[in-house]
Amino acid sequence: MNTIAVNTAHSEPRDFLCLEETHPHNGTLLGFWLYLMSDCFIFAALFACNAVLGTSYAGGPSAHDLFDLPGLALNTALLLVSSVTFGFAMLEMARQRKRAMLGWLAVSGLLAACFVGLEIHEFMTMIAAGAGPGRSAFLSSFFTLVGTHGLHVTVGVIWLVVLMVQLGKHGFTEANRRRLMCLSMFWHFLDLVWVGVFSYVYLVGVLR
Amino acid sequence: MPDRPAIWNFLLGRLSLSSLPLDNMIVIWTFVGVALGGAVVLGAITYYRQWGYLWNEWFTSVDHKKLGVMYMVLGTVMLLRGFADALLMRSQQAVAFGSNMGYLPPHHYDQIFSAHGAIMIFFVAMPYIAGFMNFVMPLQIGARDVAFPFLNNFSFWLTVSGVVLFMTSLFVGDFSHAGWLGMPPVSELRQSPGPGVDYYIWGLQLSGLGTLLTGINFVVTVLKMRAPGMTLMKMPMFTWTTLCTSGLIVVTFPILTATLFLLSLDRYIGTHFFTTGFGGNVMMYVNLIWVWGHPEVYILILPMFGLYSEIVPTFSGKRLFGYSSMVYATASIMLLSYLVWLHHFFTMGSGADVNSFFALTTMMISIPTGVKIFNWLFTMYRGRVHFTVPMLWTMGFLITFPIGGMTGVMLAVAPADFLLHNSLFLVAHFHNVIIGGVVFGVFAGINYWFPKAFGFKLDEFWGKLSFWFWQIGFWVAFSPLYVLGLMGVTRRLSHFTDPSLQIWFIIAAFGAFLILLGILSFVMQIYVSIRRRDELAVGNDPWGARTLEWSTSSPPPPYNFAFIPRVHDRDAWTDMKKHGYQRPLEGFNDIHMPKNSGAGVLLAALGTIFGFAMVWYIWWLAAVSFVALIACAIAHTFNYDRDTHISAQEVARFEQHTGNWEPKAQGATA
Amino acid sequence: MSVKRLRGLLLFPPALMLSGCNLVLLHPAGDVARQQSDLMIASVILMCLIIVPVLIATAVIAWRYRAANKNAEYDPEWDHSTQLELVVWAAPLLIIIVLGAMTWIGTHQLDPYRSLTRIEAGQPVPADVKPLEVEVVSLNWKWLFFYPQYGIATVNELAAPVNTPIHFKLTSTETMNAFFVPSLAGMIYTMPGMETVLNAVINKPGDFDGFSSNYSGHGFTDMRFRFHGLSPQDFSRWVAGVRADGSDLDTAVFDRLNQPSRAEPVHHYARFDADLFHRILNQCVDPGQMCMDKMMAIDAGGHAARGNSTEDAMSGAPSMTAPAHDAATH
Amino acid sequence: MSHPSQSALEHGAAHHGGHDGEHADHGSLRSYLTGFVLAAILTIIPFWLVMGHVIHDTQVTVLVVLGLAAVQIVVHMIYFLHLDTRSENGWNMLAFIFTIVLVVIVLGASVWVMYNENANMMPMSPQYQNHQQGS
Repeated sequence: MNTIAVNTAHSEPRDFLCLEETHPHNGTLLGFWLYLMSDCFIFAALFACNAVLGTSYAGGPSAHDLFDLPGLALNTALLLVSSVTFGFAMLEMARQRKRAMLGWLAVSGLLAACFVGLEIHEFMTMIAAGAGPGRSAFLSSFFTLVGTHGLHVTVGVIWLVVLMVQLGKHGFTEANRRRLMCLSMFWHFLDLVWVGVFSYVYLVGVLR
Repeated sequence: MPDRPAIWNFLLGRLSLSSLPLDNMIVIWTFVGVALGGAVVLGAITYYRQWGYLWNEWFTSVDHKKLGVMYMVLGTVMLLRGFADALLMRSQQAVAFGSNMGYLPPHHYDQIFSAHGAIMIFFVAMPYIAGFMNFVMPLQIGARDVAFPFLNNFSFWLTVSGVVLFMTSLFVGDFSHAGWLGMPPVSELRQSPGPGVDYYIWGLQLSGLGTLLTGINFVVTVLKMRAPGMTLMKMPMFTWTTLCTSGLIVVTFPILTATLFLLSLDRYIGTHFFTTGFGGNVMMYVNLIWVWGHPEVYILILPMFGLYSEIVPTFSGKRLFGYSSMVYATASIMLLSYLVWLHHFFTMGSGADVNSFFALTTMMISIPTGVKIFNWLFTMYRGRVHFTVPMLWTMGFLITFPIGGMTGVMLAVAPADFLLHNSLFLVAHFHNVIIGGVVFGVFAGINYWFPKAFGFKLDEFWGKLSFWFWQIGFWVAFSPLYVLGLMGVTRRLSHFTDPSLQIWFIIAAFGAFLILLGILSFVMQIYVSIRRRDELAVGNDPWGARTLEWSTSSPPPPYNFAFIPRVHDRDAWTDMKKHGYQRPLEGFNDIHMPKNSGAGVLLAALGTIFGFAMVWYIWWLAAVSFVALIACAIAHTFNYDRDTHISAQEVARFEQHTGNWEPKAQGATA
Repeated sequence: MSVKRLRGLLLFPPALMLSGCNLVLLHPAGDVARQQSDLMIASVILMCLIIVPVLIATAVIAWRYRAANKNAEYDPEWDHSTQLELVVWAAPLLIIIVLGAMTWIGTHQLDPYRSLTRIEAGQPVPADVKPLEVEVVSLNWKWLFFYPQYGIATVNELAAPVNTPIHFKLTSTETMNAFFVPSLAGMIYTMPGMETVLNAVINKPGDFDGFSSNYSGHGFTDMRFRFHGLSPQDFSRWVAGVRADGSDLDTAVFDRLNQPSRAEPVHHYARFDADLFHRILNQCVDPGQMCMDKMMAIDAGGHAARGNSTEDAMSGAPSMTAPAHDAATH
Repeated sequence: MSHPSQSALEHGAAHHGGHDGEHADHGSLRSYLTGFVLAAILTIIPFWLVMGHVIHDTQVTVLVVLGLAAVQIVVHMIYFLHLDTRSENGWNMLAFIFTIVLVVIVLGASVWVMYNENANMMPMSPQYQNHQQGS
């Protein structure tokens, strides 16, 4: 096929055709990025609800009455550290060191699991004190927004476990590397949403 | 819960014999009809032993062309359902005057208009545009498939899941009576304790997820898989509008998902987002649903604008006028569509500043839209216009749509909207743009691309008949509604007292009957064309068209292009023809293609069961199907073997005979 | 040929319109509706400046450049003209600028919250005229009207003297409706727990249709009432009539009224509990319920207003179902 | 691969980057640690502001907290998500900007609209009281 094409007129087929087989670029990472962008809008809707309904306590407890800021600080720290440890895992992947990578992944997963555990504990405490999601519009929007984020983290942990099995089985195949990069984006994205949650829902919540 | 042993309540939730609408003769006869028709179809498939063929070649197919065709079939089936609802409403309104209460009691009538709206938007218009984008876009950009072929199949089956839930609601339980947008407080548990709203929510959640995946899929496809040489400004207009529509889907459908999710939380676990007490705020639902709802109508119309932009140049034998204007117009419509949603509730009391801001943004959208109309006219100007069936539909659009646009701007004038909001004038307006823009576009597109999909043209006579019935029927059906709107008649009424209005409703019903003839002519057109397919068979490029999809054979082979095209000009195929392009007959390569997969069908089926279980509060089934869904999804990710290839000999055999690709000869794709 | 037939079709609806039916939105009897209607007509005329030429051009171009006409110019490569594209963008832009300016002004002038400044064109509201106050409640599925200045209330019947500004305050018990008298003024939503406002005036005596124009459930179709525009004398007579034949509207009667019903006949009430509308609006007709305004005052006060400890706030939480005095004791 | 003819050199934008998707930036130890330190600082400050009641004016505190959150989001974007104008030929960045613009529209306009509606209609709002007095 290494013939030279005619420059003057497009009369031969090879001007109009790629005569050798080409492989289109893989779109998984871009596609996953777009999925994350769409997820932003789910959170945008929930944040909007929180902004509008955040002071509708219906005579019930307010954010100031309920929120435990030291606990929140611990939660935030867990998530932030897990973001960094996940980053370390990605660095190990770049160096093709499977065991170290799996180790960092396990640490990240454990931290995230602790985060979810603490959040469930927080929810249970509030519900037990009579401040469940049905108490007021404020609490509905609080539980839904924080719960949706927590659900995402849970999904992330399950995904992480599945991926660790797959990485253990098949190693650094093209597909596995791509999947890990997607999960990494997901992981950091959730940390990013959490910045919005702790700043707006909790910190601004107790101020208003 | 029905009065029965607890075990039954556990097993069946709130489902019981009384959930079946055995007291409603209309529903029973419909059920008998559907059951008999379904039995005949299923029996015929079994008798002719076509199940294996359907499963292997269609249901599990990841081929974008086959998925496109299946979307079109789905849209057409649901068009019949949605139109049956329309006929019921039109005939009820034509007779229900004075002492005659009509034949539909309000609780039934309310379900019908809710179902009509929801079905026409979600399960007619959306499948149709998804079908066009699926079939046409990858061919236009010279790609072999979409970026995520399996997801594409999964999206389709999720849409089917939604359809199944909606159709089930007809015979088991009832449907939502809260309008097509499920507005609280009517859709809250207190006023809709039945399963209707839950059917609505879960049907839309499943199909909405499918639509979102389609959107992501197509954006990536357009951005990543264009043939070499096809820069953004060399993309065909339809591809441009596909990109913009898919982009809009990605940024709006999550909002629908979130809003319906909040409504379902209100209904299932007693939160207070949109309730009247405990600080809930109904206006927030109205606000959020329209944040999705307004871009949605542009999601519907943009691909049609793209489609007209393909048809007009083709049948004018001329390049599209003002291509870059068209691109900028499309992009600005996409952005602006996100800034106008409040015009759906000017009368809710937001105050003059808010209202006038959104009135102005709404009017601004008419500028790029107007530009598009002008550009189509200038494309025809100094052309050679052939009035084929697709072009006829386009002409119908060019005459009808501007009127709808004008009434739309009238509604955007906020003070005028205080008079016209929720009136039959509004109903006439959005039917004017949706029928005149979307439906006409769908038929134009079907007539235009049918020969590409099947290798033969559609019958002209029945096509023209269908066009004229639709065109005349539309005006007869909806002009009276404009008049009634100006007489101050509001929408969604099931009975009238003022006898002077009746004549208008009778005219409108007659118009609906004409449209029915239009739909039947279309069905007839398909039937006749299939019968006469040998006479109507055409070559690869029957219209003298201009874009890449016409450079391959009709129907295209599974791999679309034996060699990926190189693009030098916007009208790539015209450019190739002009330079005496000849199809190569040798030197083929092996081609990698994705494998078919049944996982999409399985996952969507589990999703449907989950939705049904949630609707009827069958908690154990919901839990089981949900866990199964997750487990299957995870199991699916363990399948790394997703590619197959078509050998060079196989490709050569097909290309050298440029005849139709026989399914039996495929081998490699099975 | 097809195009000609299409044009014929286009003339069909206007021809029918001329046949004389009651297009109430085009000649309403109230000044507000009239101004809204004028704006609507002006917008149509403005847009016709561009729509009509486009429709004609469509027909002419389609006919002239039909494939059969070999005399017409054919220029298959002509796809761009900067001047034409400038015109194409500028023409709609100009129209929208004019229309936008009209809309901006109109929207502010005709804001339903704005008190009326005129009774009719060229006739400002006299300084000494006090507007008629009407408090409107949409129930499932009927309309309840309070006339606080006269101490009377009606169901499904509304009356007002001509050329007197009317100040409506509207709310709803459960559903979302829209209060609409097409002859009088544009519609406005009525929503539970919220109060919307409408200012209007009726200029001609007459008997007009009023109804809900936002779907609110099964009885929505019958949610209609008559609106009487009356001369001042007739209005006084009408008020006297209601006083004479009306009964009492107390909490118990209201609770009965609040039960869903369809096609409710007209009721007249000669007396009503003074704070009934306030309690309906604040969703505390039942004495056991805490009024929304009170609850919102507590909410707005934040944590400080509600005592200092979390337990206090939670156990004292009043709710729509919990008796309000419970909250008061804390 | 045959040599491209002159016009074939105008490749689609999507085809410039080679195997762009496969070798995305994984960052470096340095970038993760920088990100971590910055994020930690940007988290500690708002907590300190709110828990320690440092600023008297609540409004100012709210604005500072939100401003710091915005900065931290940018930090995460750069150091953890490695968003730059080169990844995926800039499409990631474009999609992100588009998303941010629309999210701001959705949040901002929703809050604006709902604020106006609540102010006009909810019992107890200042505007409501004005209407009461005005009537």
